[in-house]
Amino acid sequence: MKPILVKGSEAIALGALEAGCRCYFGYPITPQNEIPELMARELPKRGGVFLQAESELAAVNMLLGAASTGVRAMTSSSSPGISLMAETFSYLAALELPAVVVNVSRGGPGLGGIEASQGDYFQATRGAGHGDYHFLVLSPASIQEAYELTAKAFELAEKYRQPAMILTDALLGQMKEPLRPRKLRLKKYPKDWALTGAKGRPGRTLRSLYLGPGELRARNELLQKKYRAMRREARAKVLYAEDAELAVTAFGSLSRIVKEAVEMAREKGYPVAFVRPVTLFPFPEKPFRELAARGVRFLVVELNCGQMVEDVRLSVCGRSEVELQAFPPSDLPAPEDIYRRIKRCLAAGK
Amino acid sequence: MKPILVKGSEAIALGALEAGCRCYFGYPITPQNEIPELMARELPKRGGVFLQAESELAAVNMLLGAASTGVRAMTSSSSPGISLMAETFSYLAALELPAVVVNVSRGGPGLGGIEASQGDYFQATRGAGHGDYHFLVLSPASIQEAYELTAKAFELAEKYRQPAMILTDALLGQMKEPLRPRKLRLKKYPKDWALTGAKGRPGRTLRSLYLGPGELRARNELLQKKYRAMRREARAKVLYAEDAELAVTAFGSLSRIVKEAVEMAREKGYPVAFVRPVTLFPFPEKPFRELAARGVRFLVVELNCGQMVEDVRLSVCGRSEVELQAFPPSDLPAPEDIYRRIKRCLAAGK
Amino acid sequence: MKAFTFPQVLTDRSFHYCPGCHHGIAHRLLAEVLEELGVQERAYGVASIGCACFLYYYFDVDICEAPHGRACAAATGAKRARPELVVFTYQGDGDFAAIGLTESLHAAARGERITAIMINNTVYGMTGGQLSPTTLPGQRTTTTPEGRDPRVYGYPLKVAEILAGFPGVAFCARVAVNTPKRVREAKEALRKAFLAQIENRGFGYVEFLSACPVNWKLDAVRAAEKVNELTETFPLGVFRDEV
Amino acid sequence: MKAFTFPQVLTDRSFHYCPGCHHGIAHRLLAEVLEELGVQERAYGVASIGCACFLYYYFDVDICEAPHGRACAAATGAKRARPELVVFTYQGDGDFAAIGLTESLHAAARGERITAIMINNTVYGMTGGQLSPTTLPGQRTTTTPEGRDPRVYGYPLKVAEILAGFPGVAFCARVAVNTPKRVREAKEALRKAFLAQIENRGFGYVEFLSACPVNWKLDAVRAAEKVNELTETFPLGVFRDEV
Amino acid sequence: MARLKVRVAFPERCKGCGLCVHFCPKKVLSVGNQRNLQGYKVVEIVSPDKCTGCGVCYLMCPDVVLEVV
Amino acid sequence: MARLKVRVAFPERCKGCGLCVHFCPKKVLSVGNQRNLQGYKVVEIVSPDKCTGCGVCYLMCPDVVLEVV
Amino acid sequence: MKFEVILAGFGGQGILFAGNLLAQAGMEAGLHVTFLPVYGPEMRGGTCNCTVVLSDREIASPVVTRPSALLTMNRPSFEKFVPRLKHRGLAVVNRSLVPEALAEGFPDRKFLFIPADELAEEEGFPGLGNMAALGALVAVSRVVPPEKVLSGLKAILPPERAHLLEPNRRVFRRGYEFALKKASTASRR
Amino acid sequence: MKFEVILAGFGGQGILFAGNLLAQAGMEAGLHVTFLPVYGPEMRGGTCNCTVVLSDREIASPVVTRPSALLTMNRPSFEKFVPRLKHRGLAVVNRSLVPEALAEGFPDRKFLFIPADELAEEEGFPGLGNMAALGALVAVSRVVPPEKVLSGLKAILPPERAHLLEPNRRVFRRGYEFALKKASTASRR
Ligand SMILES: Cc1ncc(C[n+]2csc(CCOP(=O)(O)OP(=O)(O)O)c2C)c(N)n1
Ligand SMILES: Cc1ncc(C[n+]2csc(CCOP(=O)(O)OP(=O)(O)O)c2C)c(N)n1
Ligand code: SF4
Ligand code: SF4
Ligand code: SF4
Ligand code: SF4
Ligand code: SF4
Ligand code: SF4
Ligand SMILES: [Mg+2]
Ligand SMILES: [Mg+2]
Repeated sequence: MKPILVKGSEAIALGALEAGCRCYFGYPITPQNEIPELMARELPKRGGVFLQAESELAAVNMLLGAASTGVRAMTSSSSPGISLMAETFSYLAALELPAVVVNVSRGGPGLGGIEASQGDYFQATRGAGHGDYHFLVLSPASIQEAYELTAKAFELAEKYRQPAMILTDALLGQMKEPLRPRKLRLKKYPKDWALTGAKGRPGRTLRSLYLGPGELRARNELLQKKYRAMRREARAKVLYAEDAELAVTAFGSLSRIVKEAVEMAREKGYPVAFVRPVTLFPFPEKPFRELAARGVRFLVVELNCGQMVEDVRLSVCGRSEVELQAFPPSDLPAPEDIYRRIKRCLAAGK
Repeated sequence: MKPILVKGSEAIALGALEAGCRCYFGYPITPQNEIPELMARELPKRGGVFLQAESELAAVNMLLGAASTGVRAMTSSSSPGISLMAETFSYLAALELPAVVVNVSRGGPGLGGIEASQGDYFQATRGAGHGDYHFLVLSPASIQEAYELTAKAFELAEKYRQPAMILTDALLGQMKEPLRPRKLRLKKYPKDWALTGAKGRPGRTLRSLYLGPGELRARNELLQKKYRAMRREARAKVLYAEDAELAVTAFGSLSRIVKEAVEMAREKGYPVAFVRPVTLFPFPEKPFRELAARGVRFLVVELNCGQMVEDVRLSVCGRSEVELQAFPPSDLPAPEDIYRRIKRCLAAGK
Repeated sequence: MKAFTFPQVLTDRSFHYCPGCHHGIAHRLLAEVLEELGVQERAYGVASIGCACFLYYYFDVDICEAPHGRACAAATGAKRARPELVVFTYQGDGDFAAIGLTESLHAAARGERITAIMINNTVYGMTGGQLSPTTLPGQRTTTTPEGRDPRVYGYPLKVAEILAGFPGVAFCARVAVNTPKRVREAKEALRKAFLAQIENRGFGYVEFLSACPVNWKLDAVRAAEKVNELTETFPLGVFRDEV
Repeated sequence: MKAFTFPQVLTDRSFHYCPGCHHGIAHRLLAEVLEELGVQERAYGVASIGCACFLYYYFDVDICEAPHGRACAAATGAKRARPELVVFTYQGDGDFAAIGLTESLHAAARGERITAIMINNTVYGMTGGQLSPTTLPGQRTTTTPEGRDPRVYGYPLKVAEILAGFPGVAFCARVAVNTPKRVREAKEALRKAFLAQIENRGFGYVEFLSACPVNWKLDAVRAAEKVNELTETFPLGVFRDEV
Repeated sequence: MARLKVRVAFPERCKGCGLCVHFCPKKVLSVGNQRNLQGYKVVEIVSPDKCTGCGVCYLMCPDVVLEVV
Repeated sequence: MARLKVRVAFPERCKGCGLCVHFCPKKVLSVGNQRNLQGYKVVEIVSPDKCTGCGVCYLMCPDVVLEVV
Repeated sequence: MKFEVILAGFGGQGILFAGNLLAQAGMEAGLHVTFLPVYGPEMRGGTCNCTVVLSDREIASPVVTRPSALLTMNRPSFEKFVPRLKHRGLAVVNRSLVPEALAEGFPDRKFLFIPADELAEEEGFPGLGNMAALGALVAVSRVVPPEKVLSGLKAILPPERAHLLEPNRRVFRRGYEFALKKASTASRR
Repeated sequence: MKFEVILAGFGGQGILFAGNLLAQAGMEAGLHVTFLPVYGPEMRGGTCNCTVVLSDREIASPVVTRPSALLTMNRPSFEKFVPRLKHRGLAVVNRSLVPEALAEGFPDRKFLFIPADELAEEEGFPGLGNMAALGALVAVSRVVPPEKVLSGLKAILPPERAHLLEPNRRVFRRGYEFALKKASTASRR
C-alpha cells in the first residue's frame, strides 16, 4: 500500500473511519481541527453522520445518545474541551457505553497554550469526572500507530462495553508522517444492550441512578471487576532490557525523543532500556515490576510536571529507584537534554 | 458559647460567613442544598451576594469573576455538579484565584445515588480539569471541623492565592451535631493582583494564555513552586501511634466509623493506630513515612473503590505493607465490619 | 361511548410522584400518544434529571438517561444515529431551560427531528423547591425566601415564545392539564409535536404548565387552580404549527 | 472641526488581527466610548476565547480572562461583587451564542448590569473558520465544505432578536462597521449599551456584524462589502432601548 | 350498549389527592379512610349510580388509578 | 483654525488592508510598496492637499494607524 | 450510655421534626448527639425516617444498622425496622395505624403501643401524633429529662410557627403520661 | 543522512506549502520524513514557519532546535532563525526581501541568496516565490531528486487547484537552475 503523508489528527480520523465509525460529533479547538474537518468531508460520503455541536458538552452528549443506539461513534477535542466533558465521561462509564474520545492535548492549565503537553495524564487515567470509573486509555507514538490504535479503541470499547480514549498531544496531532492506511480486521461484539426500539422485546434502559439498598455498590463492584479484566489489554513497548541498569520511560509523542536519547546512550555503550506504555489505563505494570525486581532503576520523562511517574512508582513499589525528569509544556526538549540526564542518572547510580 | 444543632452543610455555610465570605454562587443539588438555602437567607442580610446560577458551570464562573475582584467568594455542589466545573477549575488554578469550592460528594459514577461516597478523591487531588494544577483540599470529619476548616480554607486560599476545596460527603453534609460557632481570627493577605478598576495604576490582567517561547513553562514552574510551598500546610490526625503494628487510615466522615473500630481494637489490646489526613492535598506524607520506617503496616479504609490508598502507597513507597478495605458507595459500613478487618490484618501480619 | 383504560405503554409500576403532581397526567398522555401513533416499538426516550428521572420505570419503551440538562443533545445523537427511531425527551424547566438551555435551543434551532416535553412547574421539584428560570416574580422558593425579586433575578424565561421564532421548530405549544378540557388539548398538542418529527418537519415542543403541590405548599386541588395564575405569565396556546 | 486621534484607553501594542479585520474597528470604538464616558478607571473587561482573546494587550483597563463561553457568567460575578465597576464582555459569535448561550441568555434575562459585545463574523475565526451558529445558509466553512445545509444545521441564530424579548435587557442593537456612517451609529449604540448599566437599567448588548476577510477568503474591501449581504439575514437596528 | 362506569382499577396506585373527586361533575367519588400499602387514603365510589362515564376523573387522575369501562 | 489633515501616525501598525484607501472620498491615500517590520505594505499619503480632514479614513482603519489632526 | 433510635413513618407524620427535637433535647441535656435524616427521592411518596444517637461519649458514627430503640408511626416502617431492632430493644409503636398483633412475631423486643393519633386528636391537634409517640419514648427510655424536650421545642420551632409551641407541648405530655401509666400498670402486673 | 530544514516567512508566502511539498517529495523518494507546522494565533499577522526532517533512518523527533538548513523568505524570519542554524549549515534566502549584507554577521554559515520573488514574477506568477526558493534549496542540498518534487506537486495540489501545477513546476525549475548556475559559478571562483 502506498503511504500517504498526513497529520496525526488526520490519521486518527482515518483510523476511526477504517473502524467503521458512523457518527462523529465535535466542536472546534486547536490543535485537532483536522479531525472534524476530515470527518466533515468524509463521513457524509459514506452515509455516516458528521455534526458540529454547539459545545464539547453537547458533543459528548450527542456521543452518548448515538453510542446508546449501538453505532460506532466518537468525539475529539483538546484539553479545555475535554475538561468540559468530565461529568458526561462519568455517565458514559456508568452507562457502559463503547464510545471513543480523542484528546489531542495541549498546554495547560487554563487556556494555557497550543503546544504539545502531557498534562492531562491524571485526568485521563484517574477520571476527570466524579466517582470510581475509568476509561480505557491508549497513547500512540507515531502517525501509523495513531491510525491503528484509534481503530483498536473502537474494538476494545465494544469488547468491554466501555468508553475508550486516545490520549495524544499537539505534536503528534500536528506533525505529518507517512501513513500506510492498511485494512484492519476488527472484531465485533453483540450489542444486546443497545437502544434500537422495543420491537419484539420489552423496553430497555440505560441508566446510572441506583437508589435501592446496596444497588450502587453492586454496580460499582461490577465495574471494578470489568476494570480488572481489562488489565489483560495492558501493553508496553520495551527495548534494550537485557543488560539494562536504567530504564527510561515515556509515553506518546515524547517517547520518540526519549527513544532517540536512549539510542544515543546505547551507542555510547550505556546500559539503558526504553519502556513506553502504550495503554495508560490499564497501566502496564508488569514490565516495570519485572525490571525493578532485577534492580533496574527508572527515569520517567514527561511533558508535564510529573504524572505518569506515580503509576511507575506504584508499579515499582519501592523495589528500585524512580526518578523524574519533567518538562512542563512549552518548547519540546531535545534528545540531547534527555541524554545528559540519562548520563547523570547512571553516574548517580554507581 | 452555646452549641447549636446544625447539619454539616449548614456548618460549612456558617464557617464561610464567619470567614467573611461575601459572595455565594451555586446551583441546587442534593445533598448540599442547605448551603445555598442558608446563604440565601443570611448573605443578603449581611450586605453580601447570594445568587443562584443557571448551572454549576455558570456558578463557578461567577465565582471566578467575583474572586478576581478580590472579594471572598465560594460555590458548593456535589459530585456531578463538581465535574461540570472541571474546565473552570483549571482556569481558577491558572489565574491563581483564592476561591473556595465545596464538594459534598455523593455516590457515583454517573447520576449514581445520593448516599455518602468518597469517590471524588482523585478528582479533587489530581485535578478534574486539564493541565498540571492542584487545589488545596481539606476534609473535615465533624460538624465543628466543617465549620472551622471552611473558614480556614478562605485564609489558606488567600495566603497562597490559590483555589481551595472542602471535600466532604453526604453523611457529614446531612447529619446534625452540635456546633459551637466560635469567632475565628483569620489572617488577611494583600491583594495587589485584584481587579478593582485601574484607578491610579495601569490596567491589570488575569489570564492563563501564555504563547511566548518558554512562557508557559515558566508559569507552570511558578505554580509547582507554590504547590511545594503549600506542603507545609499538610495536616493529619494521628492517634495511638506509640506501639502500633498496624495503622488504620481513613479521611472525612468515614474516619469517624474507622476511629470507633480502632478504639474497639485498642480496648481489646490490639496494637492499632489511627491516621486521618485532614489535608488531602497536600497529602500529609510525613506520618505515613515515619510509621512505615518503624515497620508499621497500613490498612486504608475508603468509601470508594480505592483512591487515597495510592497516596498512602506513594508515601510509604514499599517500606511497609499497605492494604485496602474499599467500600463502594451504598450503605455505610459498621465499625464492627472494620474491626473484623483489623483483626484479620493483624493476624496476617504475624 | 369511549372507554378509558390504563394505557398499554405504561408499565404497572406506581408513580413515585407526590399526590396531585401533574407529572402523572403528562405521563399518561405521553403513553396514550405513543400508543395511538403506533410508535411504541421505535420510541426512544431520554430521561432527564428531575422528579421524572425514573421515567424508565413507567414506560415500556427504550429509555436512556442523560446528564442534567443534556437530554436534547443525547436525543440528537440517538436520532442522527438511527433516524428511524421516534426520539423524545422529557425534561423539567430547570433541566430544559436553566442548565440545559444551550442544548435545548440549539437542538431546536437545528430543527432536530425530536420531540421535547418540558414540564414547567416553576421550581426545582426534585431538589426541594428552589428557584427556577420560570419561577414567578414574588414566588417564594427555598432559595428566594422573600420571593423572586426581578431586580435580582429578572423575569421568568418564556421558552415557548423563544422557540416560536426558530424556523427549525415545526411545532411549539404551551399547555396545561389542570382542567379536563385542557388535558384533551394537551394531548392533541403532544400528538402534533410527535408528528413534527414523524413527518420529518422539524423540532416538536410541548411545554406543560404543571402543578407541584408539595413545593407550592398547596393541596392538589388548590395547586391545580393555581396553574390558572401561571397562565397569566405563561399564556397557553400553539405558538408555531407547521405540522 | 473634530480631530481624530489615537484613543487614550488603547495601549500602543499593534493588534494581532488579520488585515482588514473588523475586530480592530470595534476595539477602537470601545476604547473611545470608555474614554468618553469617563469610566476607564472603573472598567472591568472580560476577555473571551476567540480571535479577541488578547484583549488585555490592547486596553489599559482591568481585564480578566474567562473560559470559552463563560464571559457573561464571569462578568456577573464581578459586577455582583463590586457593583461600582463598569463591567463588559467582548465575545465572538461562537463564544456568546454557541458554547456560551446559556450563560449569555441567563445574564440577559436576569438583567445583569453588564454590557456584552458580540462580534458576529459568522465563523469561528480563531480556530480557522468553522461553522458558527450565525453562519449563513449555503456559506462554506471548514466544517461545512458544501455550505451550511439548513436541513442539517437549521438556520442562523438571531441573538439580538431573542434578547429583544427579555425585560431584563435595557439596550439591544445590531450594528455594522463596514461604512463610515455605520461606524458612527455603532459607536452610539455602544455608548447606550454602557449607559444601560451605568444608569442601572439592565443588560446592554451590541452585536457587531464583522468582516473576517481571512476565513471569508476575501480581501478587506470585498469582505467589508459582504457585510451588506449579512444584513439581509441579520437586520441592523436597535431592538430594545430603555436607556 | 351498557353505560360505561367508573371503577377503581388500581387502588394501590391511589394517593388520595382528591383531584378526581373535585372534578367529577356528578360527585360520584370520595377519598375514604382506608389506606393502601403506600399509606395513602384511597378513593372510593360513593354514588356509583350517578356516574355518567364521562371520563373526567380518568383524565384528571395523576396516578392512573381509575378506569371507565 | 487650520484645516485638519490626515497623517500616518503609526505606520508600524498598518497592515496595508486598503480600507482607508477605499473609503477616502478624496483619493488621498494609497497602499505603497514599502513594508513595515511586520512585513505589511504600508499606507501612504499620495495627495495630501486633497485631504478635507473628514476622518473617514480614521473611522474605517481597523488598526488605528491614521490620525486626523 | 449510648441510645440509638430510628424514627420512622410516612411523609407528613412529623418524623424529622420529632427526631430533631429529640437530638436538640439531648444536646441541651449535655449529651453528645447526632441526627441523620434519610432524604432525597426516597422521601417522595414512601416512608421517611431518621436516626438519632444520644451518648455520654463522643459519637463516631451517626449511622445505625441495629438500633436500640424505635419509634414507628406506620405499618410499613414497623415491618421494615422492627427486624433490625436489637434484642431487648424498645419499640414505641403508633397503635392508631399498626395492629398490636404484629408484635407477636418478635418476642424478644419490648413494645409500647400507643394510640398516638387518637391522643393527639383528643387534645385537638390531629396532626401531632408524632409528639405523643415521642412523649412515650422519652417516658419509657428516660434518655432525656422531659423538660429538655419542652425547652428544646422552643429552639427548633421557627418564629412563624411559635403558636404551635403549646399544642406540641400538650400532646407530648399526653404521650409521656400515657406511657408512664401504661408502664406502671405493666410493672404492677 | 539526516536533513533538518526550517522554512520560514510571513503568512501568504506559501511556506507551509513548500514544506509539505518537500516532505512529500522525500516520502516519494523513499526517505523517512516528518513535517511539523507552527500554527495557531502565532500565525495571525506574524511569521509562519515549519520544520521538515528527511532521513534514511526512523525519525525520532520532528522538532528541530538547530536545523542543518533554512529557507527564509523574509527579514524577520532570517533574523529569528539564522542564529539557530548549525555551523556550516545552509540558508537559502529570498533576496527580494532580505538584504545580502545581513549574512555578514554569520561567517560560518553557507548562504544562497536568490531573488525568489523576482524570478517568480518573471515567470508570470508573482505569488510563487516559495517555489523558486524551494528549487534552489533542492538544487544545492541535493536532499531529494528534483523529479520527486515535481511528481509530489501533483499529490499535494488539490484537484480544484490543478491549474497551478504547471506554474509551480516552472517556477521551481527556475529556482533550481538559478541555484545550480550560481553554485557552479561559486565553485568556479
Ligand atoms: C449536574 C447536576 N446538577 C444538579 C443536579 C441536581 N438536580 C437534580 S434534579 C434538578 C432540577 C430539577 O428541576 P426541574 O428540571 O425543573 O425538574 P422537576 O424536578 O421540577 O420536575 C437538579 C438541579 C444534578 N443531578 N446534576
Ligand atoms: C472549551 C473550549 N472549546 C474550544 C476552544 C477553542 N476555541 C478557541 S476560540 C473558539 C471560537 C472562536 O469563535 P468566535 O467566538 O466566533 O470568535 P472569533 O474567533 O470568530 O472572533 C474556539 C472554539 C477553547 N479554547 N475552549
Ligand atoms: S416535588 Fe413537585 S414536581 Fe416533584 S413529584 Fe412532588 S409535586 Fe411533583
Ligand atoms: S481570523 Fe477573521 S476574525 Fe480572526 S483576526 Fe483574522 S480576520 Fe479577524
Ligand atoms: S385523582 Fe387519582 S390518585 Fe387522586 S384521589 Fe383520585 S384516584 Fe386517587
Ligand atoms: S366518569 Fe365522570 S361521572 Fe363517572 S366518576 Fe368519573 S368523572 Fe364522575
Ligand atoms: S485602513 Fe489602516 S491598516 Fe488598512 S491600509 Fe489603511 S492605514 Fe493601513
Ligand atoms: S481625512 Fe478624509 S479626505 Fe483626508 S485622507 Fe482621511 S478620508 Fe481622505
Ligand atoms: Mg421544575
Ligand atoms: Mg466568530
